[in-house]
Amino acid sequence: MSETKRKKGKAVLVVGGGAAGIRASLDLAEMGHKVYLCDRKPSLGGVLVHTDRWFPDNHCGMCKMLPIFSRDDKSQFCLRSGLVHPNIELLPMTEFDSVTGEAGDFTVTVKSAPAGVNPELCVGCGTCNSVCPVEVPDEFNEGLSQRKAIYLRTPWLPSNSYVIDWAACTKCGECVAHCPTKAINLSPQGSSKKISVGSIILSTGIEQFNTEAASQYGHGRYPNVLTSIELERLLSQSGPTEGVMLRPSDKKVPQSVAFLQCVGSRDMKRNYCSFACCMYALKEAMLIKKLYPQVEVEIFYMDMRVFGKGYHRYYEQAKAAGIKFTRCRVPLVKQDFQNGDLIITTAGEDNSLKQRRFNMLVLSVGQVPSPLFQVLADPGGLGIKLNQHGFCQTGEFTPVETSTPGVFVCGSASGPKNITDSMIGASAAAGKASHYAISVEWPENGGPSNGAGTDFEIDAPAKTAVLLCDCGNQISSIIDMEDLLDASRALPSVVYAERAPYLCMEDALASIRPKMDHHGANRVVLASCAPFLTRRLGASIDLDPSLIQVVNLREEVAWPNQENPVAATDKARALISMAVERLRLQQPAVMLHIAMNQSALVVGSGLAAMVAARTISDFGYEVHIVSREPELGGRARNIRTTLSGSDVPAFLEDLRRTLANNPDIHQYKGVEIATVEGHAGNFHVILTSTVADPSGKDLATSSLEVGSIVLAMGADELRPTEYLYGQNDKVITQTELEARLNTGDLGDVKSVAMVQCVGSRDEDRPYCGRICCAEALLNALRIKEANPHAEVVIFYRDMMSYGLMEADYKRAREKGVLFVRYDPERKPEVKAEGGKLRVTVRETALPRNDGNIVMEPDLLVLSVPLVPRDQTALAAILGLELTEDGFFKEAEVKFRPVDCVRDGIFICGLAHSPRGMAESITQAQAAGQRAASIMAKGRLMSGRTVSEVKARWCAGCQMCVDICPYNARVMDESEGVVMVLEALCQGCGTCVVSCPSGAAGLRGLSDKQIMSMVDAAL
Amino acid sequence: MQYTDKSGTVTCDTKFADQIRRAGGEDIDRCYQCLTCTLGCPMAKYMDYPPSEIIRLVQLGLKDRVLGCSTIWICASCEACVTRCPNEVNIPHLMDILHQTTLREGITPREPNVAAFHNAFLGPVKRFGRQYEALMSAEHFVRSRDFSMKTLKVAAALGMGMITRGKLKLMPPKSGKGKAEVQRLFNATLSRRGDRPEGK
Amino acid sequence: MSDNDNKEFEPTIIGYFCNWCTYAAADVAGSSRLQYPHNVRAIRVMCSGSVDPLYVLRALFSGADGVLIAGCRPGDCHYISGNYKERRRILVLKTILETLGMESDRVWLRWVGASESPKFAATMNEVTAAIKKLGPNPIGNAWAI
Amino acid sequence: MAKTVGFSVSDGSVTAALRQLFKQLFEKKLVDAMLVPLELPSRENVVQSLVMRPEALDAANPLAPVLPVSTASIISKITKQAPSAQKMAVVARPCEMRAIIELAKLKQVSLDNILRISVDCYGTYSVPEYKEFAKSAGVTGDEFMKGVKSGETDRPEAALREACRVCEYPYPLNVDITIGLFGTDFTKEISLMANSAAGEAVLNGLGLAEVSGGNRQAAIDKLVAERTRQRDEVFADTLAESKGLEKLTSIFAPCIGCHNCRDVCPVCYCRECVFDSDTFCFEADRYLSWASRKGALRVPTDTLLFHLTRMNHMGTSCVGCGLCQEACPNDVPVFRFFRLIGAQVQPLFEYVPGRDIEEPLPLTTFKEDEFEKVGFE
Repeated sequence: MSETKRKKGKAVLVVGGGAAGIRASLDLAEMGHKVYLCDRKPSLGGVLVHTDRWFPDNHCGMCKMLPIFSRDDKSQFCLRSGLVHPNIELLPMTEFDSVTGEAGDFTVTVKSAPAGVNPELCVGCGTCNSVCPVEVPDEFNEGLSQRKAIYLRTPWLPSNSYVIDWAACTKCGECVAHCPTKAINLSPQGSSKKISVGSIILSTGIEQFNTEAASQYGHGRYPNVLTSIELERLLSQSGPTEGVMLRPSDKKVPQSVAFLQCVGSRDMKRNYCSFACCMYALKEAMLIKKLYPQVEVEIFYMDMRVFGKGYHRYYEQAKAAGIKFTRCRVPLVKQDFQNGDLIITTAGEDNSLKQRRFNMLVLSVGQVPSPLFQVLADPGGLGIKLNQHGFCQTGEFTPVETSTPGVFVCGSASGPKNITDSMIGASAAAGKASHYAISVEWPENGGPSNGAGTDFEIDAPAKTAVLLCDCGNQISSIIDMEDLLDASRALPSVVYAERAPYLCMEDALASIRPKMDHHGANRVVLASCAPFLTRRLGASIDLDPSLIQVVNLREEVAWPNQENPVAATDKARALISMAVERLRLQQPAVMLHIAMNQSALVVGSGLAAMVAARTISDFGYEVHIVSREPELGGRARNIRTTLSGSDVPAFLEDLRRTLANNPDIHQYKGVEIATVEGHAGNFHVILTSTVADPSGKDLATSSLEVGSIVLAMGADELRPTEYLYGQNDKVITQTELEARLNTGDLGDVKSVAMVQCVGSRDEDRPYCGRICCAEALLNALRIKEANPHAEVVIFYRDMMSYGLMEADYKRAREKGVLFVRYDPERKPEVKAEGGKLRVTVRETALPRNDGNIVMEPDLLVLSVPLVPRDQTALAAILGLELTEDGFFKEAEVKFRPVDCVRDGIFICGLAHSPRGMAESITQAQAAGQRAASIMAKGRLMSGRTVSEVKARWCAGCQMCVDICPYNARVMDESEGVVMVLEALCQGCGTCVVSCPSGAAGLRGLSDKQIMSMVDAAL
Repeated sequence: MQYTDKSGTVTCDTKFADQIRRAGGEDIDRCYQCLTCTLGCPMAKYMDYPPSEIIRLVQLGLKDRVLGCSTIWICASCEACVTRCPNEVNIPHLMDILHQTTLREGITPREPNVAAFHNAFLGPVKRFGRQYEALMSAEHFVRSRDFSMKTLKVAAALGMGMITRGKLKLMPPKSGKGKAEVQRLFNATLSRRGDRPEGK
Repeated sequence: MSDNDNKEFEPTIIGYFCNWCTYAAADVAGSSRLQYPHNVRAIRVMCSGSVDPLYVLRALFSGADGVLIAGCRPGDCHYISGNYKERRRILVLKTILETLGMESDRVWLRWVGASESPKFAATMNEVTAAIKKLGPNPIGNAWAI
Repeated sequence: MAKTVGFSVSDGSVTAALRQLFKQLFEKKLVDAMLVPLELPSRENVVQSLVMRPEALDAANPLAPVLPVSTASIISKITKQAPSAQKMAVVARPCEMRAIIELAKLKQVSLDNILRISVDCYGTYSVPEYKEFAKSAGVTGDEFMKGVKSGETDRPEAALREACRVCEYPYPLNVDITIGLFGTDFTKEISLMANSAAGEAVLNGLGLAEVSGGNRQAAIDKLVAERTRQRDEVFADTLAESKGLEKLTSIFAPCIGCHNCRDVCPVCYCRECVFDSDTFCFEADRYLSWASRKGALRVPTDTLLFHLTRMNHMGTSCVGCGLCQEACPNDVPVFRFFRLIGAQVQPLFEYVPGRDIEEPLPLTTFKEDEFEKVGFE
């Protein structure tokens, strides 16, 4: 549909505030859209806030989702503490109710649960919590600890006020009586409101499998049987045991822990794989091993699904760390009632039965569709179609689109996913949803910035106001406020100091600026509570945020020192004095920007490149597609259909036509990139021809100026060196088999053997090809379809039929494809004898016999991985790094999977890692969205705290250039000094430390400010 | 396809596998060899092939091994396996099919005593519409061909105990109203065996 | 503070806390009402990697009894690798102080993640106790250096 | 790449031989210019000079045992703005060469068109000491070498600068051409060793016969062992005299904050020092507040802080040339501390300053799994 015809609403609604919902909201907000983000729960973050670290690198990194550009108006703190974005309106405890209208013009009714605590009045003092007499299991800790009926959902106070659990609340009224700000109402009304949006994104996530349906494992009956999320809480410092792994029955550290995989998945009722459990079990096992090296950890599994980027390496690390792996599905769990140990029967080498005893057992529970989907599927609701498993139905080529126009889906709502794939889907969905909503206009100064018009004159002497908040008596009952007032008044540059019972209340806030003006103050210290909380307050004072300093008297001083008021007062004095000193040397911020070239470069010729190009051009930007190949299409040209039966040639043709007919899309074939200079917003690219004869018309001889770059180069199928490939014409690869199936010249094939993991998951290529199992399933099914009596045997190591592909694995088995697992230590043997191939493979399912299956197949099909082309040169040109396996490295494996470390460059498809077609399309859409997103504003704004160079001092050593993780520092060769690209600078300050002279500085937190604060502290 | 091990090389009999599938064992193909059945089987330690291996033997068409194994006779049909099988493969049913196939093909059961009991059990049921324990015992005695004094003594002692406690009725059951239905069932089942192997 | 000589020595410790992780943990520690010593005066910096050894030395020379730099766990740095780089710098600084016999134990580097408020409180206890044991920083009163 | 050729010495004068060698480089158009130590007409000092006419090389005295200024500082001055298109040979001692590499990493030196020629170094005297030495000597380089017998040292050693007496890198690391004296009878023949393609090209251009390395390594090992022993003695003395705040304060007490040590340091490359910056400009009240806290305040302030900061900044790159100590007007043993600190911090990163241009400066890089005890999890 063309841009002009499409109806556009005022905003986008995102339903579900887990990782995917946050990502989608941020992406939309960064494109200038107003976003409503609703979640049933009182706080955001979904399952993420229950966990601290994630595979495959065991690191946290939620904060890396936050916008890189114009970051000042957004959260600049741990996302667990909440999400702040001027374009995002959060609707906590709010559910989707009903909808009318159509794409571009929806009216959605959302229903908010009765809010017993008014967030405008709640100051988070916790008095209510301390007086509440009701104790119930705390869901944040998965019921492993208790909480009150009025409580904080997560320990990260700043993001949320207290909430009431109505099911537990006895309405005794204690909290109401004690609430100092009268914020509590025990008989509130739920509310509903209508919001007008152009499009809707469903990021409702999934539910954890209810273990009651798998009672044989004893969860709920046996205290030492935990779910994986419960274990997360036991391993978390914010959990019930403060991160000490104590088993529930006797609060001792278990010496042996077993993981049981596939609980609640891969069965007849849930005929899908839960996607993430193998990896999270590995991660949890690794965490245990790291914390308690002596603890025995064993994982009982059926197939280790280590299909993602870097996953196989992680698996190998786990093995090296001493984690044991046993292949079997444990039928039931018994408890030793004497000591709470768990007894399970497991398989020995020869399928013999072995009784095993473990101190603790962890169930890797699956993901199940949210019951909410049924509401959404209701014809009176959104009417979206669900698939056979109960997830939102999507198409192979439309992976983030539901059956209802204008309604998009991301995260696990369309099938189980991990963080990486949720992030990718979220950006893709945001891109699609964006077309149905208008953009909030970007003001001249680059964004809604507070007090920008009323900044004080630079170099005006500092005149500081110090405002002290009593916080009812939370602060003033500990700290001697009068003493503090006197001390504050005596500080240099302070023009007045006063206290308020509640600084955060509307009237107090409103009076700040007029009073400052009255006293001639041009800077203010707010001594109150956590800076993350006070941010909200700062935003309502009409003042440049650089000139506001927050002192956290409550969380940092009063609360941790309840027994020591004298010391607390001392500390408070020091902190205020430090803040005053910092402000005294603070200048109003100067926001700088770089202009953005609103066109993009897409490198590559395959499906991912084409989709990325179309995605970007859908936003109205010019796109240059550059590839070494003579034509577009890449590997997809050889694909006719997929496991879901999609018509690939038709899709490809449509794509090709769209690209060719769009005058804003320029194709450069047979060329490659010679140099890339510049930075996000302004890349200067020079192309050279790869063809010997430069007379061809298509050859580019000129250079390109682009704002962003998408890397979507393909990969090639490995040419195997094993199993007589190339020596015997009966030995072919899956791609070659597919070609024969497509042309129908397969011949009278009666027997086909397939070998998985040929040239992958080994020492040379320690990664999983990810799509080879799918290819094998597809081709096996196609052979069976053509000839049901054909013998098809797949020799595999672990079937990587992750996610919804499990159903295809089952389908293949049902069609009579025989699956025989082989041990990598005893690979299949292949010989050519008298015109026949002879394949001998040990039959692992009959271990005691130690026998072999011997086949003389008409075809031996090798499942080989895709191997990246040598991108070393291009990576060097782009200033990017490759992984050990030769794929491009992303900025962050989980939370920024399509961004590169160098801003303005994005990756998708096989340049990133092997991926299936729908996955590549999603990722290309995501990369396209991200690339378009940074261009949307026409310029990139800096933050307030950015680094700077005193040119006269700079010796040009470029240590800062080497050390800057954002390429925000570049050498100005003509001047011989380094300069800062303020818009790229994230203000981390590492450059300042790397500079031995005083040439590098951080505007907003200079050496001098810090050293003066130190003096003030003493 | 062939299967080869210490005891020789066998050509896989795909027809046998298909025969078992047609006889009601088509669900075996759903098996992904997770070993749940085997690990939860109370009889597994007495079996020469645990249940999961029986499935694989059938899939591979290793007819002689399947029909000649003791497992199929040792299975107690307790249904622990099918209850827990993620793929809901009905292993007890598979065992039944394999019993019938063995007997029909005239193969000497690996556990003749169990096979004898199997037939001794069904005989009175077919005749009376319900079990007649005394006849069953006698028939089993005859069929099992174990006439040693030791067995006789044990059987006599057990039989007497049961008779005195009224657990073993000596008189045949009265022909009740269910008899006709049971016989119809038997007949119907036997007549449905149209798919029996060629030549049998 | 009271000048009473009999009173237990209360050190003053300068804390350089990373905004993303350690400061978040400090907040949660407070709102969880964890009680910990008051001796650390925190300066919230964007990244532990922005703490110049000079800031540490300046604090010690101006009379701080100890300095604690705390940031994200290795690998968790919001700015990708600031903490790894800081680790090398502080290692160099501590080696220099150690070599010269200048009580390198007054300089602390710790990783405290956003969900590690108990560790935050424990670190406060640990560092305060250790610096108390060391006694007042002699540099603080040395006028001739 | 390792090619060794022999260069014969006539009349027993190695200095004359080197002058001849340098002239040949010009004659065979292997270089266009040469930075080489020339003896001043007064004979009181030998200083780096930029030679473009070969006849000037009659004053060349590369073995004269004196090091007034590090060549690294000079090369930085010459090449930083823009390297020359002409080929320039630089003749300097190993410590200077290592400093050049450090400065190249810091982009303060351009190695483009530079041919690095270094000599095996038996050490140097201080400038005043040299002046005395030169009074009685003929050609100082030869005179000095007379006291050196195949790696044995007698007379010159005691008077050498401390830095030289404790130097474990008397042989060049990673230069284009090494003029090998160790293990040779340099009154008859010296060896020229190429350590790079550029060096080899030059040696090829000279058309000299290849020779074996001789017993150079044994001579080096012996000398290094002796110097390491002396170094450890100096370290022990230094620590005994200075360990602990009180002793340290008294050792640094003579420091007047002149910053000469910084100015002569070849690797202290800042255009302006942070200690001269705004960061160290304070209001009077700040001084008074410090004074009030401590009771009194020595001014100029921060003298020890200055040295500690320099150790932080330059400790990993210190090549141990010792010029800092030479420059101190009040004999603060600055060099001893820098060598001591260098010997502690450089091995942490397995870093040898000046060893290899490809090795990144330790503080610009990191490994994920290292030093886990610092800031343990």
